Amino acid sequence: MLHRRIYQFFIIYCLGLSGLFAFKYTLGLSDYVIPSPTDVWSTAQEYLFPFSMDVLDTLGVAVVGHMISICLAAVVAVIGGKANWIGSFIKMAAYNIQAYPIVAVAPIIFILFGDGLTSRLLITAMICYFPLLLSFIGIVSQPVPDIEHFYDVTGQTTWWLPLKVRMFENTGKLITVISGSATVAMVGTIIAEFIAADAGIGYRIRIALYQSDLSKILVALFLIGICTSLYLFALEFMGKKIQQRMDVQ
Amino acid sequence: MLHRRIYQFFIIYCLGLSGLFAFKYTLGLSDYVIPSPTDVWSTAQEYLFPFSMDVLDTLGVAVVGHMISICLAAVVAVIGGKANWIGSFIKMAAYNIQAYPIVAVAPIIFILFGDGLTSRLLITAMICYFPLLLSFIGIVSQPVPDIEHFYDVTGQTTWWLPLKVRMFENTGKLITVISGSATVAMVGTIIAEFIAADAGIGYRIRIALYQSDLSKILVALFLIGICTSLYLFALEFMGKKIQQRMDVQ
Amino acid sequence: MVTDLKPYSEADNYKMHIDLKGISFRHEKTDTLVFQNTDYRIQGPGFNAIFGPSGVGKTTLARIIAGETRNFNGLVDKMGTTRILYTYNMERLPNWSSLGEHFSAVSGASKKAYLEEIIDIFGLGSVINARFSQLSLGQQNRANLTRYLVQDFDVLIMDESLANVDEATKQRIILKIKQAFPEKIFLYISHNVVEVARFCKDIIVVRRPNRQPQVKTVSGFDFSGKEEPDQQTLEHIMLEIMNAS
Amino acid sequence: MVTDLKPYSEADNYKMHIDLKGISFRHEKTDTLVFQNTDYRIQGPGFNAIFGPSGVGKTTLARIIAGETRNFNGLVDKMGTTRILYTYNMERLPNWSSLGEHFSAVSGASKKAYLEEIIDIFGLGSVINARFSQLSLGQQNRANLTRYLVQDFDVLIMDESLANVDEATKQRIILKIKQAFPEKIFLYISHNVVEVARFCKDIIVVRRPNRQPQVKTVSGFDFSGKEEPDQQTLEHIMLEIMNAS
Amino acid sequence: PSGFCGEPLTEINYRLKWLLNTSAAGDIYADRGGYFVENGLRVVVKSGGPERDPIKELELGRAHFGVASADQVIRALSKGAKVKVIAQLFQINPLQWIYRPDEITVSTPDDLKNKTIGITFGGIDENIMKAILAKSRINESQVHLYSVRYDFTPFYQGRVDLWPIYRNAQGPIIGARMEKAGETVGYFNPDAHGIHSVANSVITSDEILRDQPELVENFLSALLKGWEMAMDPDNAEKTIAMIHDADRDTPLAVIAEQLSLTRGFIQPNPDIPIGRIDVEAWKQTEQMMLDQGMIDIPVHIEKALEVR
Ligand SMILES: Nc1ncnc2c1ncn2[C@@H]1O[C@H](COP(=O)(O)OP(=O)(O)OP(=O)(O)O)[C@@H](O)[C@H]1O
Ligand SMILES: Nc1ncnc2c1ncn2[C@@H]1O[C@H](COP(=O)(O)OP(=O)(O)OP(=O)(O)O)[C@@H](O)[C@H]1O
Ligand SMILES: [Mg+2]
Ligand SMILES: [Mg+2]
Repeated sequence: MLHRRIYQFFIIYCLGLSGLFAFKYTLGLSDYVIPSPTDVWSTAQEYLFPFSMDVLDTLGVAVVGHMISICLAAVVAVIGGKANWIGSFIKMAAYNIQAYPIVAVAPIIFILFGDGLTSRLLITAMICYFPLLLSFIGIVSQPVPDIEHFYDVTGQTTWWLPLKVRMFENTGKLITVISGSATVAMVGTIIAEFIAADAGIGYRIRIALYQSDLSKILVALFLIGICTSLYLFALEFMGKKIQQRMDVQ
Repeated sequence: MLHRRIYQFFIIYCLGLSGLFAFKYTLGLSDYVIPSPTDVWSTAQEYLFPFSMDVLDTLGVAVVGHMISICLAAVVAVIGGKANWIGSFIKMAAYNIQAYPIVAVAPIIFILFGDGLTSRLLITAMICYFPLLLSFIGIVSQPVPDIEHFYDVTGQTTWWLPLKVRMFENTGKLITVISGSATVAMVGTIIAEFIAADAGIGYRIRIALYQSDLSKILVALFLIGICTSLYLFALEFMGKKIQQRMDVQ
Repeated sequence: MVTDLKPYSEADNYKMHIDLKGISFRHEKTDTLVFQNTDYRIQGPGFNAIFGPSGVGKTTLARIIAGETRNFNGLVDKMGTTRILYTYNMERLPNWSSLGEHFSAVSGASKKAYLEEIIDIFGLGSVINARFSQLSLGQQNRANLTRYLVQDFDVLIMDESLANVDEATKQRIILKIKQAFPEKIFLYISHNVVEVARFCKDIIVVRRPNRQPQVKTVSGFDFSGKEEPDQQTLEHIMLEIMNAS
Repeated sequence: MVTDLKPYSEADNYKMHIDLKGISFRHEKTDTLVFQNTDYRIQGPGFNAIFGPSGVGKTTLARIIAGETRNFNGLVDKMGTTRILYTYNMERLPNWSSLGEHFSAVSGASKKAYLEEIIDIFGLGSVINARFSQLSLGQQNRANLTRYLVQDFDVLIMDESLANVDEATKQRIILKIKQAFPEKIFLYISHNVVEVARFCKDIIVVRRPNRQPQVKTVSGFDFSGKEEPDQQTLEHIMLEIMNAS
Repeated sequence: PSGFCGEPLTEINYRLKWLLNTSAAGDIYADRGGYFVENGLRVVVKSGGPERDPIKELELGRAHFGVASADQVIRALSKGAKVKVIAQLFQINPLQWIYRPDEITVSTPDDLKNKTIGITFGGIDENIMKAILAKSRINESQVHLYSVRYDFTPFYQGRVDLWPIYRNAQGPIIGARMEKAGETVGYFNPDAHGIHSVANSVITSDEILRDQPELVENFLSALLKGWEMAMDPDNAEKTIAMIHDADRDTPLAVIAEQLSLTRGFIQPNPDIPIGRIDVEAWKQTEQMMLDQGMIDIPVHIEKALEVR
């Protein structure tokens, strides 16, 4: 499985790269517009290791941000899934905040939280939590009457129980969404770094962008891809284990 | 309902603004860090109308981008939901592309597609389709055996049928996710404009950032919020109608 | 023994009962008329049946009585029967714990001993550690009913709750219920006329809305494990039920 | 008339049959042993029953025969019975079209006239424009069975497919099926011993895995609408079934 | 001019380095003043940004002319791009560092020691600052370099002492805002300390220059005329109105101030013709980049300069 993930990623990456090179050579573009294979290769040799460190750094933040996002989305979905005023208010707030581009909100975040790890995590979480939230709200607001009926009529329903039932019935979907959102966590972290940090692969990308250095960007994308695939795989693996255990018991 | 949406938004916005002002005055921050209420007010008077036009412009692109995203996500989910190699490959590709921050991919997009509407739409769609994709894949890959059994055993299953069944069984979730992703479409468009356009509210935000003008950003956020709320409301309203019709027939 | 409306005296009003007064109900979306100005009184404790052809409105009636359907016309008047529970055979137990854990979680401490007895009589002992999804259909039926029996209720409506259980087990279960809850009202929905005639006190026969009265009562044998009903009495009751419906 | 294994001659081998040879099955997760080295032959066309207490393994057996459960030990040998359909009472029709539309969509043009007859006999005419979710439980049962009957099959296994239908309707349905498909094999799973004794040709009684043979056959009355069974014969068959299980 | 003889005007794309604002005063003027049309050209002036690279667009044939800074041109040349510089708009690079004279004094590069200095890593300001440090023999460990980004918060909050801004475009806005809050504002100008790094210049591709010299001539003469008119103080009001029309987010008063500052960068003294290519400054820029390892081998920038 892991092995398949990785070689599929290689295929995708190579396809993309070949496409770019094909574009370059059919139009006879200079190395400045699209770098030559040798250029990319030498950049790779030089930067693969330092960039790997940066990607790992980024991954670390992404993992924490991902966890925060999951909790955040769960809490918002639980409150926002309620049919009352507060619920719709929270949902409204959560949706609205999402509509604001992070670049516009970033200055406010920096004013309020400084520009340390907190802000980076916050930005990551803000970007990552929304796809989760959407699915969570979808799941949490759809009743499972055949299971919930008993609790409703016997007065044993707590605020938590319907949520538990609905989440449990949709474990497969939840796992898909949670592990899938790993990629959003990664991209969120990179954007946070792009905006604010002086470390991590997002920061490297920004420099490469200013220097119009597509080779470096390509190397960075390669590493991001591998790293994300690994993280994704790890989560899906865990998800599968959880599901198996739930079925067995 | 619409009325509630709007006043809830007002409350949220005012809360945010008050928080910011409270922060300003307790810490005694000067007007250039956080603008004074009068400053925001006069900026609002001056820019509310022109910015409104820009937001509407943005909304137009967002709506188209949103439609594209929905189609894109549906197609990828349908193919990526298959258990075969191609399916897992497509899913892998879709996930990986998502992991690349748009800022890093944007230069490549501009090289390939120029900087017209195509690129803007593409960026919007790339940002918006993923939350949809995650939910779609979750839904599409979870069988509904009690309905699908008949088609399976009588050999009447087409590739399309299980998808139809699963989507139909999860209409509520789908509508939640599709209407909710309106906000992502909006933010995607704004980011595309931020990077590439000469018009739209994203472009205004870029200028405001360049001029370090938080007042303008606050006015822009206000308009974005209202506009997104309206779009969201429109979609949820349509969704409700669709669901009602489906139940009645 | 067929009566159009079960007669009752003024004094009866102070005993536990459920009065349906002028009930009319129509499914909004399909415009199916199910009840038209129906009156009925369910009287006193006992194991009663709701009987009638498929699609006639038994489930609808049960849900009206239980208060789960509200958009009907007319009045449901309850006396000494405030806690009405409705259970149906499609219900599922959450799959996150075993039957045993689930039963303990939903029943008060005072019902522990009693719970164990039920589990035994219901034949669920061998699957007490299984999850709901690992049960056979009849086991699922029984598991669902079990947890309702350890709740507080005055009236329990069992909508085909034992439809997928074999007859021997079913008899054991019904007799146990009758013995354990002599002071409660049960409304047992079933399509098995033999069973209904044999075990039930009153058989509430529901008929198509164009027939008046729409609900009739036939008295059943009300077998409670002591004297076996003789074949003829049973057949007579069954005939009455058939004629009524 | 109880036989441990239905005896069959060499010639029988060329008629339609399903042979189960040394079937053993155990639910992996719960480790429940359901079948232990079970042999059985289902012979020729006819309306047969699978009978036995709840949880004994009827559904499991049916799914093994239909090929829906594969991880068993032993062999299922089919002769002239390649198309085996299994239907169970929890199945649902998609809710996006009315019953009528759904029936037309899933049945070949050649079955149109026949379909209409079934709908009529099944008493679904009045709800033909309703969606599945708007049906009563028994109506849902019948709607599900209807669409299976208009498929091509050699064997149809009905797992409690009529469990929530009233007896009058059920009789109409069973007699219709027997009359319309004399050359097919039906395996009818039901908990109603009267019904099984009355309508079925062979009653396959499934017993606990510790009893050998695990599957026994009792011959039923096989009523097909002509001569009514007399009470005594029926009672005798029912007794045999009870003794066997 | 052909435009008046009924011939179709060919569409010419002109990609700016940054958004339409006062730094593009002449470009806007040439466009809206009709000078391009007079020369028979239909020019589309397109705003830019870091994600949209005019040099790449030239090569892809999506633009015919563009504005880029020297570091961009040199970097592109080092990677084989075929571009030519046909005019240099800014004679002095408007990139400066803003600071608060009340709190620190920065009159000589030596004063930078122990200060926290904002630079955009990868940007030209990194280049310039490092050149200053190198020239003044200040070790990089003697200053704190701080990575800047879109927003000014770290400077506003006093965590960074000097922050890079475009003096003519951002200065009047941010300076004014700080002054309004009662603070003084100072600017550290690298050019005053001998670092001549070239900013906005007009470029085209080798191919266009070779094959369509008359197009280049027509374009450039119209453009430079636009710049001359825009820089003429007598035309100020008209220029300001035109800029405001393209850049509605900047108030007229601010544009006026920006414009007067811009004049000093475009034409520091009347002897210098607008658009002059300052070969020495280009060479210095190349040397700076070589020294800092931003290019590997010399590109001999003078060869790419079309000095008229
Ligand atoms: N949700 C619904 N919407 C519309 N019509 C409905 C709905 N549910 C039931 N009906 C109709 O109302 C009538 C009564 O249904 P009900 O479920 O009460 O019957 P029932 O007596 O319980 O039948 P069964 O024995 O089959 O369970 C039926 O004709 C059915 O078609
Ligand atoms: N998914 C499962 N996992 C584990 N054990 C199971 C599973 N399904 C059924 N069993 C067990 O296997 C045994 C046989 O089940 P099966 O469903 O075949 O019974 P059945 O004869 O059809 O009963 P019923 O009449 O109640 O439907 C039961 O004891 C049941 O607990
Ligand atoms: Mg019912
Ligand atoms: Mg079964």
